[in-house]
Amino acid sequence: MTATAFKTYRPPVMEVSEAGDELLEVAMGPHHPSTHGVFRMDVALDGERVVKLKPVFGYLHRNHEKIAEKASYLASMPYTDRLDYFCSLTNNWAYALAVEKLAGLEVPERAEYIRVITAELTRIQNHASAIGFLMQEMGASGTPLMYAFREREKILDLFEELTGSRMMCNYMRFGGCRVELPSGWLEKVKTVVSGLPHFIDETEALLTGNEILMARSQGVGVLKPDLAVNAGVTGVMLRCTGVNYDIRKVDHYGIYDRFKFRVPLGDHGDIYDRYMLRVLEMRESVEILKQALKDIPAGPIMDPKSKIRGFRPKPGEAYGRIEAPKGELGFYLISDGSPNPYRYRVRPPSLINLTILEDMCLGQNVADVVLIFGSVDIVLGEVDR
Amino acid sequence: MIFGLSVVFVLTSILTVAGALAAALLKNLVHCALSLTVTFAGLALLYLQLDAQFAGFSQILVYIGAVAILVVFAILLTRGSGIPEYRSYSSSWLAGVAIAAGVFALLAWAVVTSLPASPASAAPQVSVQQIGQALMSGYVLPLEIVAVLLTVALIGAVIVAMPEASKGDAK
Amino acid sequence: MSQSSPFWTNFDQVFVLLRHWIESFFPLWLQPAVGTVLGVVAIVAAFPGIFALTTVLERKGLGRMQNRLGPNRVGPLGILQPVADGIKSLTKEDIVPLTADAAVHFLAPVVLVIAVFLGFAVLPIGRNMVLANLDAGLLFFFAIGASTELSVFMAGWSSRNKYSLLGAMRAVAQMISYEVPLLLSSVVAVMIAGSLSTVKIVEAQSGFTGIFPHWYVFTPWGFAGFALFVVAALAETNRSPFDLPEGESELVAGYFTEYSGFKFALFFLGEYLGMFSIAGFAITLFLGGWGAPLSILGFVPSWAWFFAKLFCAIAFFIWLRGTLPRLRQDQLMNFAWKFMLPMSLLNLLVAGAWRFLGEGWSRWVFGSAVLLLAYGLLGRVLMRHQHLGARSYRYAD
Amino acid sequence: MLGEGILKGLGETAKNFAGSFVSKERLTTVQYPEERVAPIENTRDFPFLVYDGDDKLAGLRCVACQICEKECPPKCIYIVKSTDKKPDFVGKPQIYPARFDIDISVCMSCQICVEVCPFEAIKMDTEFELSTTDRFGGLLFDRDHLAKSNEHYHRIHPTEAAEVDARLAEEKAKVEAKAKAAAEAAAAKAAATPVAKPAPVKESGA
Repeated sequence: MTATAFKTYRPPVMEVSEAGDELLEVAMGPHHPSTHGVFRMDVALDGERVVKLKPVFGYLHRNHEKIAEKASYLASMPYTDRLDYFCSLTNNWAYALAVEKLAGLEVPERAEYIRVITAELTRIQNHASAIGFLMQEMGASGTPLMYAFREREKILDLFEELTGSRMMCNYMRFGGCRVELPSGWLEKVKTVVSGLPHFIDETEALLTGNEILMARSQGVGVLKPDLAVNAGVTGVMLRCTGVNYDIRKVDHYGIYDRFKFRVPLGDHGDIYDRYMLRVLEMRESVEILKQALKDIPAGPIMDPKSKIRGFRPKPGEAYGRIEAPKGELGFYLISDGSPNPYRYRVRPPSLINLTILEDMCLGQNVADVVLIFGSVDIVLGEVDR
Repeated sequence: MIFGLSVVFVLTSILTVAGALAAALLKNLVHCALSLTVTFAGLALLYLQLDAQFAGFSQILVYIGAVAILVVFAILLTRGSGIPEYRSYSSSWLAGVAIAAGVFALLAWAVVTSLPASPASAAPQVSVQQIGQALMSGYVLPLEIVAVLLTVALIGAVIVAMPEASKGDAK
Repeated sequence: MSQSSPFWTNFDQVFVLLRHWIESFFPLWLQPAVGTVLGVVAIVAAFPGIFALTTVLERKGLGRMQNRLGPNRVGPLGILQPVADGIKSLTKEDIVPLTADAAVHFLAPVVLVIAVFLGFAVLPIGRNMVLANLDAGLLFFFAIGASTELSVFMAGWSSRNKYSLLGAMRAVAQMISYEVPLLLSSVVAVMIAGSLSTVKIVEAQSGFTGIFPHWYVFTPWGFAGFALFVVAALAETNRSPFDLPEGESELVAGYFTEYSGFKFALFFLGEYLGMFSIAGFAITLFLGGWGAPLSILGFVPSWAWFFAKLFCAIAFFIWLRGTLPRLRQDQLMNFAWKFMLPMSLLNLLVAGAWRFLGEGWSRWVFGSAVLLLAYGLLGRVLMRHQHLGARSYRYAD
Repeated sequence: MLGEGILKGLGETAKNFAGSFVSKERLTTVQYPEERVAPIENTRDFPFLVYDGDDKLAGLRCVACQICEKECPPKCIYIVKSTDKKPDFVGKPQIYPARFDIDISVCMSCQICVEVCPFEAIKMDTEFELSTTDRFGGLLFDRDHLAKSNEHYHRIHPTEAAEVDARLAEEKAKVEAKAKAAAEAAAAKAAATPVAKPAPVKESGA
């Protein structure tokens, strides 16, 4: 395109809407400041309103599932940290659960308690960060995000003390956990957990009653229950529409039956509900943590039958799923008796929750597209795998 | 003092005339609108020189603040901001010049005949207070009529824009 | 005037005396010109200095609000950060997009900064320290304020980039719709002070009853006017809850997307100076300009009070920026036309009633009752109409 | 009342603003190069080879069994076996790695190699300031760069190092006990048979 031709350059116009006026095509991303990682949305605007939205992802595809087919079961475990890099411990647990179902291993009591404690800590720091990022998109210049990160740092320090790394924990093994709790770790968890309600109250005081937040989020990006169920949406997005489906209660995996906790449900399915549900779920997680910390037994943390090397589960298939902070995270494994799986499939809640992004954004304002996308709370590592 | 006029007056009048000419002759519509704004600014300066502070400031407020933006928005919304392809000189330019000269002559005649015989006495010192008093006492009727006129225009504009908006929501 | 002793008056008038002393060196016919030049130099030096300081204060204040330190690497406590930012913006390459309209692209920041600097001409910084004591000073300020929209439009249109065009259209629409409540809420002070001249308005508020000053903000219509004026000022200068045009999360950087290097710094300067001038006028109209907050504190010089109040206003702006999320474009417009406008019209009514009800408590009760009632009703109707409100959540059984 | 929630939010940030001057809880910044957070014991960054005593090669525990090379998920370990042998900590002659490279630009510090190593030869270091200007050679650590003393291991992971040493000592004791038992049996056998013709040797204990 020569300089002169470039001078009469007019922005590409996708097509004319029925109203006859030209649609303004705007590509948001992949380097748009608000997308959570590399993700592009081709949005067609009629004035300020969204007429068409095409999500484009795959920029972060790392071929995780094919690599898993060529690697041993254990070698895939550190890669599961990189799926939803905000919640590595719940990813590990889901994969370990699937392999335990496949190979028929039992997990000792103490390991089950450790899994619940680490999973609930992960849930809290994930929800806190999700709310922080949502407010960042709304323009609150990072204050809620910084409060969330202040708490998240405490939790990540606990993870570093236990597993050796803050975000890439690689802690669960088939049949239990890798390392015994370091001395004094449980006391530190107790102090952090006792500080959490104060943080949640602070976030609520800062945000829940805020009229601008209400104006920007109530009635925006509404998701209908039937669409949510048909699209396979899970997690907070589904419970916001009033559908009572929490895998901790449905599947009774791990030892969640021993703990008394409630599942909050929303009625409107809009962004405000997603924000409030994340806050209420954080409070429930604190309750679970208190109960788990109170009666964690002593004992082994690893099933003696499980082998580190040369692990060859008997041929068969298994699907292990847990209630990850982002939704139902599942691992489907087919074993043919050899040390590496025949098929290794991850059910990514972020990707499936994202399929209905266009339905939520149609007719909304372009400023809200970024908010709706932020309220879904996705991580590109899990979407693209 | 250049041939009997103060330097500042000459400068502002040159600015105003240049702005007006540019507004007429430039090809790009938005450039014309911006040079029109320069003319408004020149006019405001002329008012201020004549010590009519209120007139000068309201000129800035009304014309530069509102009318200029209105003109520019109108140009943008009617997709006129592109560079026009057609030649800007229409064939019958001769008739144009003739009409312009006629109008100019009429205006010049009106200005010259209205000049007072003796040089004007010092301009009366008018304070904003007196303008307010006059508006509220002598000219209250015209003020109310203008107010009603503006409201009617406002409501008319909203109604004209209404179908477009309502159809949009109907989707 | 409690500070009768010459020392205090001299200290208070130190700048005025300084000016007269310098003027004395020049021939008589040149002195007024020298006086204004000195005034202009003072303003052009002082307010960009405050701008530099504000950039640091803003980043440090936001940091402190977010449990972290602000910049503290450049110079002690990060004080030299603006010097670093200034050098950075000066040395950065000034990229002009190929398709941009060069002339208008260049003129936009220039027009903005000129318009904003003109606004300072009528701002009374201290006792008889105002650059131009115009009879219609306030009208001049609003007239000049209205022309900043043009420069925003020029910037947005000339960069030929659809993001900046969208940003510019939004910014201009926002500024126009908030101009109306801004003017109407300031008319209240003009009605009671009886003059458009900023100096007279400040003098009208300079009396004291007991130790409390006669500031307009301590009257029902004054407080409502001040609140409306501040909210409209926030929107006028695209700050905190209304900083939509450069909403980073939506339109990258709004109308100054295509600007870099010094032109971008000029826009930045223009925005902050706009913030100072409008904060200065809020102080002049409602917070008693350079008046002392308590009669016993009269000894402190007048210009010190003005700058103290200015820094409080800046702190308030930063405080809002650190806390509040951003409003959407249509909500912003609704808020202007459906809440701010009716409230300011009502405020005019209350101010009128205040003037004619005469002394006594009746006008206080009437004023505050009407305003509180209107505020409550309008607020509820606005929230109910968009069915916003607190929600209760149920738990699965 | 409109604006009530906003005021509450403003109060919250004001509290944090004021708090940051008062309580450490409200000011979490650590000035990194000057101040440092207390090192956490279990931290793992990049692997290193452990050697006993003071000679890097002689005390090296690694016997180049290449289990870690096979098990490493991103395959960032490269081992070349040596031709000759050297005695290990129990005195048994073992092969040692002539070349042991880890490309730390590939390594994701997942410590699977530590888990699968039967000889406690490779452990995770806590050194993280490894940025270099040289993009290729700079991040490829060879055996000498990787080998670090057991004291270093004790310094960074005290409890874990203690357990490992205990296990090794106990293993060493077991081997010596067995060797001593074998030696006594051999001595007893030698003492018992010099009179008669040496019967065909059918030791059960070897």
